[in-house]
Amino acid sequence: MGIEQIIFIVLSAIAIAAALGVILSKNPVNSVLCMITCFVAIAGHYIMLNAQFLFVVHLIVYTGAIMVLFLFVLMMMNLNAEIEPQKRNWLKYAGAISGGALLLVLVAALREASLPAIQTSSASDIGLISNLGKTLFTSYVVPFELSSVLFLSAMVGAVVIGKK
Amino acid sequence: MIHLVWLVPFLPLLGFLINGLGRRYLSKSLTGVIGSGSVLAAFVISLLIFFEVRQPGFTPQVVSLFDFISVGSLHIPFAFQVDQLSALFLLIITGVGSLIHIYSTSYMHEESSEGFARYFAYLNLFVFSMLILVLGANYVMMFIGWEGVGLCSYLLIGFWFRNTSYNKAANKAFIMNRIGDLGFLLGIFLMISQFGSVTFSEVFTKVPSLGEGSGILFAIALLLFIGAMGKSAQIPLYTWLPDAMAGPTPVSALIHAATMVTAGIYMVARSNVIYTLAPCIQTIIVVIGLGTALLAASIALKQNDIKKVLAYSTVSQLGYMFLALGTGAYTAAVFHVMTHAFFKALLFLGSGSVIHAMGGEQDIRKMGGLKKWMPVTNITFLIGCLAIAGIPGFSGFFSKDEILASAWGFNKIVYILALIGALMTAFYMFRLYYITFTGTFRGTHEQEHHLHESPAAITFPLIILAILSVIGGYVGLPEVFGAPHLLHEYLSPIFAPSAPYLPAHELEHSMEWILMGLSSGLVIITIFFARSKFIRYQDSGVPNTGIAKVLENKWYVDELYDAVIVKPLMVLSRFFEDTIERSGIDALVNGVGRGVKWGSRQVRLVQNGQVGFYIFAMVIGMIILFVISLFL
Amino acid sequence: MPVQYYIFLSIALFCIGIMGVLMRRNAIIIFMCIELMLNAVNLLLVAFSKMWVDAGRIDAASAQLFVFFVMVVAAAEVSVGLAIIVMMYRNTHSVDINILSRLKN
Amino acid sequence: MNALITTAVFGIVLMFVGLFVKNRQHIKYYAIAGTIIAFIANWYDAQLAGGGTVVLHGMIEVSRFSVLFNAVAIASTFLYFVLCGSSFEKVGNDVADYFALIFFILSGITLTASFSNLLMLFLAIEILSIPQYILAGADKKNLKSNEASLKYFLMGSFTTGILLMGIALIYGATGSFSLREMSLGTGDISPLALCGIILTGFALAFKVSAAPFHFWTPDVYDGSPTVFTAFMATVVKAAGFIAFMRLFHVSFAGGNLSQHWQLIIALITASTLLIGNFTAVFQQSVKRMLAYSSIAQAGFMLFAIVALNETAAQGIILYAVAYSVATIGIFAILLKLKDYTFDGYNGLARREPLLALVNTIFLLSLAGIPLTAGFFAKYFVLSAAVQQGNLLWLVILAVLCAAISAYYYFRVIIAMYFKSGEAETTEPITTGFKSALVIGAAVIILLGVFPNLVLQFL
Amino acid sequence: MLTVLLILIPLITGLITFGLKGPGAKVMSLLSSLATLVIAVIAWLQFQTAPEALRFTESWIPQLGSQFNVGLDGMGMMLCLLTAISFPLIFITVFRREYDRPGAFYGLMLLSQAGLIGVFTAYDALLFYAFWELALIPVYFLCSMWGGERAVPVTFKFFVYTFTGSLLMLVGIIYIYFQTPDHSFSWTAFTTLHLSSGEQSWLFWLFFVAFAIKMPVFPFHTWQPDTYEQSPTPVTMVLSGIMVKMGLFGVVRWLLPVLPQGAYMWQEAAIVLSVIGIIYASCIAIMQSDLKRLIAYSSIAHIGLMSAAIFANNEQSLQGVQVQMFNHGINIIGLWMLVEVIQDRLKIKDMNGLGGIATHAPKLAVMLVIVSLANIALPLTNGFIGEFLMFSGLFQYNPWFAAVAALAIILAAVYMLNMLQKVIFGESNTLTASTVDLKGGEMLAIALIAAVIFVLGVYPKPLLELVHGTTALVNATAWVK
Repeated sequence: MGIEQIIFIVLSAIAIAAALGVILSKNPVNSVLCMITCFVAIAGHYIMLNAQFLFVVHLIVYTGAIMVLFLFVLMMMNLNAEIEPQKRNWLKYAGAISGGALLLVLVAALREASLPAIQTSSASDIGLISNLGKTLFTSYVVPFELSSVLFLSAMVGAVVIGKK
Repeated sequence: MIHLVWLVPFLPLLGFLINGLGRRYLSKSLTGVIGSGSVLAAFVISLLIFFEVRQPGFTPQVVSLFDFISVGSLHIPFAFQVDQLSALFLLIITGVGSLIHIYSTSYMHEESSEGFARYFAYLNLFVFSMLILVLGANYVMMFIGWEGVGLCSYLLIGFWFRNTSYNKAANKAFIMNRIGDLGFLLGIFLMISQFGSVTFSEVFTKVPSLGEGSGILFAIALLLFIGAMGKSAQIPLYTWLPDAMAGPTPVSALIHAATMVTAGIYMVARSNVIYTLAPCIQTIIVVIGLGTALLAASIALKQNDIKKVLAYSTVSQLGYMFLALGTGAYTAAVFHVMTHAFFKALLFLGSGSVIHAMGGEQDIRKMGGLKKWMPVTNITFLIGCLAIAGIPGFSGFFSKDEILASAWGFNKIVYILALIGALMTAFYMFRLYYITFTGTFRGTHEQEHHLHESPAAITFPLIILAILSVIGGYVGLPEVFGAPHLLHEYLSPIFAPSAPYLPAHELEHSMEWILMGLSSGLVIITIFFARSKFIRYQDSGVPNTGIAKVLENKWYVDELYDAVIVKPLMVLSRFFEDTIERSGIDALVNGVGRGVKWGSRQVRLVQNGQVGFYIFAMVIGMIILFVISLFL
Repeated sequence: MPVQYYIFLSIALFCIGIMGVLMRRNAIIIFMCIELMLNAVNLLLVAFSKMWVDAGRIDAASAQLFVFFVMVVAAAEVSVGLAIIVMMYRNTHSVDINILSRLKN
Repeated sequence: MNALITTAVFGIVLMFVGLFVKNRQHIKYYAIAGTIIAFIANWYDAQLAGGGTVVLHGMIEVSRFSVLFNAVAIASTFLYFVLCGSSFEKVGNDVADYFALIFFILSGITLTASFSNLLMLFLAIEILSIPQYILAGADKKNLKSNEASLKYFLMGSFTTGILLMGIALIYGATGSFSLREMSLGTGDISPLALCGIILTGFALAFKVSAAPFHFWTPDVYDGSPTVFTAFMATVVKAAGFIAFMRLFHVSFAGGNLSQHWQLIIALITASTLLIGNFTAVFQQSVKRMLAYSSIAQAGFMLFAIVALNETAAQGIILYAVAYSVATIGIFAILLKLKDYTFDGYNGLARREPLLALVNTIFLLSLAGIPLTAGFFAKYFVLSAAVQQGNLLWLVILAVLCAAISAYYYFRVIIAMYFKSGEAETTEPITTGFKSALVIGAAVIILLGVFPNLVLQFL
Repeated sequence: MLTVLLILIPLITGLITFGLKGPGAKVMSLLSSLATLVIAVIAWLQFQTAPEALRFTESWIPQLGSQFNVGLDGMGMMLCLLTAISFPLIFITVFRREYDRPGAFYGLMLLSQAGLIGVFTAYDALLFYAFWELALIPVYFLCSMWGGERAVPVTFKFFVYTFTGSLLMLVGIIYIYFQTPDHSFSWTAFTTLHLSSGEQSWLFWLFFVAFAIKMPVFPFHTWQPDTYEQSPTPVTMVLSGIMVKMGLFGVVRWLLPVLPQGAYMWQEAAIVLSVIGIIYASCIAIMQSDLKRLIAYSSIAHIGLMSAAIFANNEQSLQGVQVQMFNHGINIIGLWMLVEVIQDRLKIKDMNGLGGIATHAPKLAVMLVIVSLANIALPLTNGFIGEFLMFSGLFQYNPWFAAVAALAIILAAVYMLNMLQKVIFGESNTLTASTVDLKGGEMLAIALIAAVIFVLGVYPKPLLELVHGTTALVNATAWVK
């Protein structure tokens, strides 16, 4: 078992444990914190997969911005206490079971897929900002421009919805 | 002259149209002239045709007017066939018809002018239909007339349409006729599928090829005979005829005695080849004819309505005619049709005269001694009774004797039964005569005051018919008399095709004399018995019991039919409507609609408003679809 | 290292996200779980990207750019989503999704 | 391409119009002008594209089909603005923003017909979804509107996750996002690709509100401000189908690929038809009935995806026109009524005979009666499925459902014509409104007699 | 071109009539229907010499290979004539009646006429289907809007019922369309197509159900009595006089030539259903006391016979059916006219409340008798020829079926005579004593019908010759494929 695999296992374990923490913790703030942990673990995977730029963006956007936003909203609403009314238990179990069933189904389906392996030893520079930037502004310029429309509408929307 | 044969039915049709359409504008006398005149003119033409047909060497001629139905290989022309049989019937129909028309001008005089015109229109329409029936050159033409006469009978029975019971009688007549017609129609279809034609000449030439005793032939013969049973009031379809007496009396005379009811005989005589080749059916005809003759005669014994007696007598006589047909004595049957037309029309008209005089009273128990006031009616009625009873010298004697002779040839038991029927005939006719015309008057004073002999328009036809009733028989003198049997010779071309297949029943002359003497003697004895019983008849007022009650109630046949056919039909219909239609099919159809609505009410509950549940359902759906697509 | 590891990891995270959505009633937590789902996808994409790069595909950068766009969209979605949740909170003083169930049947 | 740019630009323009134009009634004229200009711009695309296609960096591919669909979408939006534009201000104060959002949606719609990369599909769907979440919640004080918005948002983003997972798996199997370049093979399909196809199928089925992913539809359509429901239920829905169809037609239909997913889509179609039609029967509110009817109609449109052939493409375009125009018209009339229940229509034929007549034509079209565009729309999609050969059971199910659908559409007609009542309108009906409706009805009838008028452009 | 005119005149005038107010509408519709009649007669004359000239083909939907292809064969010509004759008669009968919103009423009537003629002339399956529905929609509105108090649900049932049937037929049409080599809807392509017997077998039911509902054949008939009862009488005339012929027409024009083997396979089943229907409906008719329901059930019985005869599919039965289509149309319209008059005068349709009309309204009574007799197929009325040939044809197919079916002629006599007795005979009551006899227009219309009854009853040759071509054609294709 190489070092990569050990790192993979550790990171994965952290990610899954944190993810479970998100859905199981009663206190929403704990959930957020678990979420952040999970994201950090995922960011670790990004490094391992030579996606350096994404690692940075991920940390900044998700952990830095989005999760903070969530936390902020939670704080603003004063929801830090365990005030969430419990779902009826059977629905909770049903949710867990059906999610698990979906997991099983997908795993069963994808178990047999024959795919090229990942060479963890070989490092590529594809994930560097210069490479990505070049592609982004050449062949991906159309979606890039279009995402501005998306942002505009999200902005307008947030304003329309948000203002009193 | 023969090519003008279309005029014969056309003239009454014209009369019908004029009287029918102009019934509001024509005066009664004009109506009467048009009505009677058209039939009289037709009679004259018929007479001319008859003389032409009588010429030796005459061959049947078909006058085709136009194509009625023409489909593929099936051609049904609108054509008239003139031959000995149709010419004879033409004479009977137009002759008796004219007399009855003339009679009616007086008899119906109390009707409003519109009703009067309507009456004559119907009557003319009837004559038209009847002429089509006998003139038609194929079975479809015959069927047209067949249904046409049924319609006219319906219209005339219900002539006084305000009376609901008359209407019911009319309905009954029509529906019973239709039952027969159904058989006739099926017979025609069978003919079409078998021979590809319904034209007499073609059918009759193709029939022998099927061979004697062929099943198809049996079927055709039987089906046609069912038609005849309906129209000619044979068991089991006879009950309409007595009820049909609801119509005006001349109508009873014309339609329900002289002409329409003999259509069945005409048809069987016309199709003689078919019947001769289907001996099994002939036996059935004999049984039914004889049964009808006896049953009706027995009922007539106890009837008190003057017209009902005559009606049952008609049914009974028709039974005799079928008996003759069944034994293969076609000529005898036609002969009896002719003589019966004379004396039965006479009797009916006579009874009409009586009813007229009695102011509408029909119950013979309320009459009596009428000969004092109505000499002409009395005499003519008596002649009619003698004729129908079969007193030697009168027409009925000759025709009935011929029938009895052929019955003897066929089967001795049949003969005996037929003879018993003849005796019953004599008995009830003279019972009727004596109760009505002799003794003392039993009606009200008012009626007595009103009694009078009928006017000339009524008595004239009576006299003519009385004469015919006497002499009408001499066209068919029995062989033993040595004189030629004119009618037999005249009609022989018609029955020639079946002659080879008929078993010969040559009677010994001595045997014939014996039979004739036996029947005459017995009849005369019976008449005297009736005379002793009824000449001084007084209504006892005691209700009949036992067999007499059964007879008075006509063997309860109407009640039987009601219980066996009408009631079950109603129950069935009710079952169809209530159970199958409403709670079955319609409920099912509506149930589908209700089911959709019910389903809708249930399905919409899934949409419970909780987004958590929605997502859950989506996930479940995904899992199911995944499993289906990946692992199935 | 077989790419299956990453596939299973991603699917596991993805399904945990789904479970969260199904199990929780707090709109914000549910939304977070959805973000978790998106991140699982992102991870998978990056893994595939690496896989195809190693297999010699030239345009393999596209997957990483795709992830980038997913993040962009997620950010936009978050802004709108939180606005909606805040709006709901203003009106109902709750973020329980089951509070709002007037529209049904 | 031009349509995309103009609509996006007009979205921005209208944001500013809101700042400078004080009379809010006038804003709609700018919007209407925007649609006209977009239509013309789109027309130039058609000239440009000619018979072939224009490809932009492998991301966008403008073909005759996409231009035609853009034209249909823009024209429907035009009709929508004309008929419903004045009702915007009843929702809230940010009228210009609403128009802007609709233009943004429109730019997303133009993408659905021309994307040639999964990324563009993803973006397109997001561009047309996010503004919808907002429009659904535009009536901020109204709890129903809140609810609609929240439901739509939660379920929509959940589905985005599903869609992305599908895309990721497809990428894993093929190494490309490009519709043309990805090769899913013709023989054995990789399980990755299969799962990907199914998951994207689920996500798109959600967007077109096919069962069992339809749950959002009635609630969102019901809860949203009616004027926006009119848009969401029509043009946007049609765009979802176009995207669905385009993705499956271009990428997933080669060789015998379709046999892997056809059964699933067929099952989805069947359940959509049943649920949509059955549930619509019992509704009391016309608005909610229309929501279910939109599910039912989606069931019919799904036939195009099950069949995926030339006829299906014609059918989906025709369906887009017939369905959009008719539903917009019905919603426009509904907007004028005080009472949204069936009883609210009682006696409309006496008060407003023209409105009733036009409404009847629209309803007949939705029910698929011949000589209305709806008939040919249904006809084409059904015949596409019959052509496929093995789906006859589904077609028969569909026609039986069509018979059920007659029930709830005719309920409206019955209320309008045969019931007595005072169908109260909230505002006087202007001549302009009436004439726009008549034009809509004329389009329906005209296409019902000569469907060729649209199909010839394909 | 004449054929197109036949469709266009009622269509356009119908649309115009919508806009007319007051008496203009009825005058317009009368004129329009007369114009249609004139065109129909001209077309008929042309049909004698050059039937091909009545064919009109124009491209309609090239994508589908569907053409606007209309033309007339013998049967189509006959039914067009029936339609063209019926509508003026109907308009004349109700000329004195004042309908609420006359523009809409008469406009819808004319539209339905256009649809009917379209159905009878279409030689393109898609066009046929379109007209099929076009004829239905106006009738739906007519019945619901001007019908009796239960009209709305009843008519709706009728609508959904027929709509379901026709949709099934549409599936069948589409299926066959894709089997044609060059993807065409034309009648020629359909009839020359060779479908396997398995396909024909199930396709048969798709078509048959549609036609059976329209006719209606037992057990698809339950919409009919209610609809007839609730509809305004002019609409009932259209429904029973002409629209039910659409189903029969459909079988002869489309079902038998296109799916001969299918028809052959299910021939017996179809006939058995029809025969059951004959007896069943006749029995129920006996129990009816409502005039309109009685006629409705009698119509079901008659139609059952026609349906049985069609499926017996031999020369006689087909000839008979076609002739009977015309004659039944005329007769039943006559019957409805008289019922309409009675109902108009006395506001009652329960027979038990009637009676004695003959005393006060002799013309009415005479006409009712005539039409009733024609309805029970008395010889020398037009009803006879058709029934005779149909029974005969059915008899060739199977004597037992014919025998059972023929019981209907007895049952028909039972209920029709019973009706006559209850309605016009007997003593009049206070209500019927006030009956006003037939007047001007009514008398004219009914007299015309009576004239047709007798003329065609005595001389049916023109009619037989007119439809002969169709029969020969159907027979030629029958059982071949």
